[in-house]
Amino acid sequence: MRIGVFVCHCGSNIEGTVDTATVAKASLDFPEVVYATDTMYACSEPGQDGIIQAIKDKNLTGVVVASCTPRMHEPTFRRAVERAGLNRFMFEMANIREHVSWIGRDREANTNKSVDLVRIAVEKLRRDAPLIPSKFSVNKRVMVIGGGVAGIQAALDCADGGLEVVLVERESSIGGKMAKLDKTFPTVDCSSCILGPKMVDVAQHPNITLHAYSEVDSIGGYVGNFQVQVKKRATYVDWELCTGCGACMEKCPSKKNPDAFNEKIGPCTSINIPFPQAIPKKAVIDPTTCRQFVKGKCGVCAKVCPTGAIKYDMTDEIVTEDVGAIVAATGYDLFDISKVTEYGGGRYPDVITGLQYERLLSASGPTGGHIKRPSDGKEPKNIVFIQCVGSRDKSLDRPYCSGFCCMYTAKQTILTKDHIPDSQSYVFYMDIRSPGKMYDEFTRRAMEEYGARYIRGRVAMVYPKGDKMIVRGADTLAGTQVEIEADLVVLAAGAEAAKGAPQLAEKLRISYDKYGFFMESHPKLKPVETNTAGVYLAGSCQGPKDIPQSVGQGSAAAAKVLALFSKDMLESDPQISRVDIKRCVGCGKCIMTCPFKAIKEVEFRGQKKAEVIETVCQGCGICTSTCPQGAIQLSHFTDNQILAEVNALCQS
Amino acid sequence: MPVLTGKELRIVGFLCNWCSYGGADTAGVGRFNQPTDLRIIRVPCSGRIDPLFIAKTLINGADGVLVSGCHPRDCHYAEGNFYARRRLEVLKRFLPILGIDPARFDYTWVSASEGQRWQKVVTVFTEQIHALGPATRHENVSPELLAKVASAIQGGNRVAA
Amino acid sequence: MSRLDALKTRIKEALPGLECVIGWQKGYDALHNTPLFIRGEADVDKLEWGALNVHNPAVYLPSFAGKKVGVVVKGCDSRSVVELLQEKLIDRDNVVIFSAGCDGVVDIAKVRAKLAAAGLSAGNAEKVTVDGKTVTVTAAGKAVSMPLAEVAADKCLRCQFPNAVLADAFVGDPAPQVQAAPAADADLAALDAMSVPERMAFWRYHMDRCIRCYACRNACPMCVCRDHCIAQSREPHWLSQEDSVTEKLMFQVVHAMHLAGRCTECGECQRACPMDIPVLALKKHLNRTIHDLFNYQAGVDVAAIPPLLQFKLEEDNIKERSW
Amino acid sequence: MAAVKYIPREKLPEWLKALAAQSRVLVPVEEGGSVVFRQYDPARAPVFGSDATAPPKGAVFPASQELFSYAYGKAGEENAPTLKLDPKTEATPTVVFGSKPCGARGFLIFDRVYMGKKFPDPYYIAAREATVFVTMACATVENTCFCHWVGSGPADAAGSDVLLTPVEGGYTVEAVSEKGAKFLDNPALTDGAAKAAEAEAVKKASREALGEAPDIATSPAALLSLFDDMEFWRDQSDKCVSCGACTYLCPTCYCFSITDEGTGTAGRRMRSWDACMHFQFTLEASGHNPRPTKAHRLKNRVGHKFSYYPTLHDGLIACCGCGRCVKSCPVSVDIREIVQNAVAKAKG
Repeated sequence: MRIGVFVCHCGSNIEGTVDTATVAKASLDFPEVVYATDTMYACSEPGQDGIIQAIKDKNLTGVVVASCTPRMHEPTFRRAVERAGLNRFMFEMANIREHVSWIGRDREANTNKSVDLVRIAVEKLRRDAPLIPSKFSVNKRVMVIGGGVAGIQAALDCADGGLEVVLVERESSIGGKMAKLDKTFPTVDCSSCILGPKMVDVAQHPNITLHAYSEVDSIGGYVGNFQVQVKKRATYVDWELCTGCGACMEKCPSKKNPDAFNEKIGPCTSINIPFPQAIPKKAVIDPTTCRQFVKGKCGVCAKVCPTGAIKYDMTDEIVTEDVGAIVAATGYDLFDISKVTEYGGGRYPDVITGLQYERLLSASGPTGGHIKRPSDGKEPKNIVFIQCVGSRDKSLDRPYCSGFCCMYTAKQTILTKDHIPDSQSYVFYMDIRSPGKMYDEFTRRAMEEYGARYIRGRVAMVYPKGDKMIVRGADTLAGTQVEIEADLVVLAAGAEAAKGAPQLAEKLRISYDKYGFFMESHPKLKPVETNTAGVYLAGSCQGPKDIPQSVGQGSAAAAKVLALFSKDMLESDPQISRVDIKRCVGCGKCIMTCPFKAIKEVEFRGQKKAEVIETVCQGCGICTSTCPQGAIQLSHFTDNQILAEVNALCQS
Repeated sequence: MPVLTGKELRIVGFLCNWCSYGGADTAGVGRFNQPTDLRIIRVPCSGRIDPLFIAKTLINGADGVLVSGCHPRDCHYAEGNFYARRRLEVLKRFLPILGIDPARFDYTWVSASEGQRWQKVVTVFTEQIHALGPATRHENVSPELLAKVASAIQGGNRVAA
Repeated sequence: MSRLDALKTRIKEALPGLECVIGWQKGYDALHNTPLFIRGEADVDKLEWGALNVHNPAVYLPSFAGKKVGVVVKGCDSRSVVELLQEKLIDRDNVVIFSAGCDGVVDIAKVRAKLAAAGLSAGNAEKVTVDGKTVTVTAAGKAVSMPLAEVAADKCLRCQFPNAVLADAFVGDPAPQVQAAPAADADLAALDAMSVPERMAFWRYHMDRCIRCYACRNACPMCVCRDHCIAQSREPHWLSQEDSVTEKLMFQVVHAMHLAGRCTECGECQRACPMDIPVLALKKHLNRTIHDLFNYQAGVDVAAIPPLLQFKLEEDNIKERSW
Repeated sequence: MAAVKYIPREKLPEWLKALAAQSRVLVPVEEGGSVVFRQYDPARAPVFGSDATAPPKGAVFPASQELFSYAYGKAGEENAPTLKLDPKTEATPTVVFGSKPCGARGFLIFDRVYMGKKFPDPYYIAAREATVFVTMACATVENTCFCHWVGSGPADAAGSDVLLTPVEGGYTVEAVSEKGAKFLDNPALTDGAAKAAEAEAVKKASREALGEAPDIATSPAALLSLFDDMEFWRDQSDKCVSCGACTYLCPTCYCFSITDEGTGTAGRRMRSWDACMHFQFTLEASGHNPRPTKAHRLKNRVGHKFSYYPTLHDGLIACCGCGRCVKSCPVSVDIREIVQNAVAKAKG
């Protein structure tokens, strides 16, 4: 082999604390290194050209670049060596920026460590073999998981782009959190007026198949060829027959159930259509409250249903959808306000969440759009809003900012004044976060035009006194204690990961952070990609987002899917495991431990052997560390390569 | 010049690409200062780390080995770190019988976002290894200790006899 | 009918359908039995059953892949058969297991030491009788009696399975259960009592005389890589050809780790070692760890999954370090 | 030859110390239940009574030996590779003290291979010439001893330089080579004429204890005739587990393999014992193996010792009858039995 080593200055990022010229010079002592140089910016066009030129001039057959993390520029340099005629896997990187120059100022130690990292890269490269990807076909269907505004946008954009879309929604209607909102900031236009048409588009789009009241059960396969098992939960209503007329809801004798759509501040019937604009507008029976299920007799809905759609014996059904890509848009859930015991959420009926307040404001809500407090139905006059309940609070393990609460609280104070002109709103806040277009102006209007009184400080406690709620807190700007007699307390409950998000992430084989939000591939440069090829993110499942951000991500994820599907064939990553059939004894331990079922047993001249299914193998290497005789080796991370790295570091 | 004599000890890290290698990158991006001893070998998954790599590294004279993967349930390959956890724990408990201080090996989980955690892990582990000092190789056991052990065994053909 | 005669009867019945039946016969001197491969009826009468059947015949089974063979086993040997079945290295339909209750086997090295203490050489053994609980060896014309408990293999002193865990033809009365004697784990206790550096010196002392014959590996019924063992192929290059203590010890570590969760402690590795290196201690230590961590013991359940080939989302006994 | 000398048992350390002052002295000592040859240490009493577990083969032919070290470098503008070799043929003067006759005799088999005219082996020759064998005749024999089958005996001096014979209170000492004669010049050694008769009696008694040897003179032809009888070899090898104990402990097995062990740009070329019982011994690069089964391999081992080698080397059997292969075999494969079976089978 003829190896070239290129040691990057990265401007002063590396050169500042690493003597790159010395590293290059030392690299020349390594086996098979015939050329070594330092370079200003290896990734720049002249930098890449320099590598390509050296490959040609010096007849290099392998290249080591010592620069930043391979997680950043490995693909860049692989393409560069490929342009020079080498196989792109005849390339290794030494990470002397993130792992060296940026974590210490000791130039001598950094230089020495950089030499070591180049040494192991060279030893690994010496044992690299050219790898050639194989091609496989793509199933140009996409699944969108979650029918909130982000999922709707992604589904519509993909469908408009000509793709078949399967939209899976856990609830009986799409719409998500946005469907529950009364108005939206900063324009104060009607939420259902702007979302409704999009929901109808979903229903009517010929390319979209909607599985509502359904969940993803399991996911197999890989980019281009996923197999998703979708569990369609039993609705006990045949949706083919249901017309959404609502006759059943009128007659249902079980009327006092907490209405999930109304955030449990209003009642609903056991057979229910959550809201008038629901898509699909179909009824669902809740078997935990339905008298037919609970007591074994009733059958009223079955009697009144004009189409005979009621099916008490319905069971869950699994359908398999084959798709080539998946967009996760599972949104968020609200922080449980009862965890902040000093505010009394969950104990006092007049301490509610912001989303519950939205339902009180909404014309389709339980109060018909009249603000009536839950305890006694009276119209509140003094309303206290408390910000950051379950956000920016380390003691609750919720250190992050939920982002949109400042804005919706401002909106709610404005709407309150509109509904009850003689009302007074108070807002306890930590900081006002309003960095969007027209956002800060909007909060100003709430204060200046609508007279909302903003008090900077935390609330210490909320307790009842007669029919009032006493809110006691600090005004840190005035440096005083404040006590307000409130008729209603609205808590800006923070956003948290949707229930079941980690479990879905595990099925999708994507990462999630410690709060359950899904991890994007790169926080800046790959915000909607994940580390699993063919799986994309949209909306609040990645972190709290407001509506325009969610819509933007929905479209971005759709664009990624469309770009992926612009090719008829995909290339598989050739960094997969391979079986040396001579050494394999057919014990099947690799088959047992492979998480992807990517290894199968085959007969070879009458003997059992293992065989890797190329397109299924993901390249984790569990099989390689399981096989005792080293018969199955993960390409590019072979035992020999790792041992060579170890030996390079531990020379006796 | 593998290690800076007197300043550094030989510490080898095996990090999974998706979480911990990224976490170490995040620590770098955040300029979280760390000791310079550690040399990182990148592997796709902690499940790729045959415990024998660690045994080999320590028997061959490394002063410390640090393994880090994705947090349990967060493996890019779904299950790799679950296998790793079992195998690495078994190895950790096996080392002392070979005459290798188990404190020379640790394994942990660091996600790609946990730059600060990585800084802490590297710092604490490096200090731990420096407290232990340079490792002795089996070949270099002192003649006195060898004689002591030999005389305890003399005359028998089994460990205890 | 004695256990031996009963075994012979059953083997004779089954032999026509079998490639061979693996058992034991008398060896080159009175102290040594040796594996027997019964291929014809005349061979059946060579069969021996008793305290000198020290070998584990399960080691031969994988080499008969595809052929139907019989094997005579002691309780401990049957665990190896179970483990081979579990790992699908042999086919249940292709093995017929003969067994009888086992009252323990001798450790020739212990007999050798007893004789040496009496001023005799095991190399002059002329006659051996095992009478209930006593072994009497005559060498150079002098008879030396020794309690079986003092010269039995360590594994017999803590035997949990004096009767086969799996057998097609189990003959005679089952052997009584054994009360575990502390001496059985004296090797581990001694190592436990040492400091970590002393253990390093211990292995340095013992591995120095290893001749790398790999008898430990080849006598091990669970070493299934056999001809492809990385120790000799050196591909992948886990081991070099250097005959240093570290390389020799590294092989023992490879062997032990590959056996983690699979080793039934039959002790063949140590018995086979011509240089008397106490290599079994490594596996016993690992087995203890496996048992502590996963409450698992190899070779008792054909349907079990070895602990390192599976996992739990929440491990019961693995505590994560906090930093 | 010089006259017989005598050394009392308690004077042995004195002689050994004197020898150790000039050369490396290897003596059999107990180590973890085995007896192995180690450098003489006055604190560790040598074990002369029973035969060592491992013979002193490694004194002349180490289990692993560096033939030379190498280092690659680079030169010129183009960094063209350069190679520096550093061979190591010099040998340390050594006395192997207290081996049994069979242990020393083994080297006669080596000598014909490595000291022949065709392919003289400088490493072996240097070590062989630098080594002196002070051998201990056997006063007792074991069940596994069969030196008398192969033209040797418990007091065979072939291959040795000095022969000790245990007698009451000490040892008689005879020089059996010119090299050996120089080693008797030590005040601890006195005239042994008075003990000579007793020594002869010891030798005779141990020879008699071995009994009559069977006639295996036809073994070369017999084994050759069975070359294609794989059923015979299957039956002989059934119980063999294919380990290398017999080979590595054999004083006459001289096969080796060569490997380069390097890290980075430097390394060593190693010569190490190889064992024909291992699959890799004849494994070809293509993956083909002409000796694929243990039956093939055992056939070679026995055939080589009792047929192919004697055919090439004036009838000298490549076995010294020490019996280690029998004694140390984990499953008691008995080469005596196999040879007898072969002779009997060939007779028909």
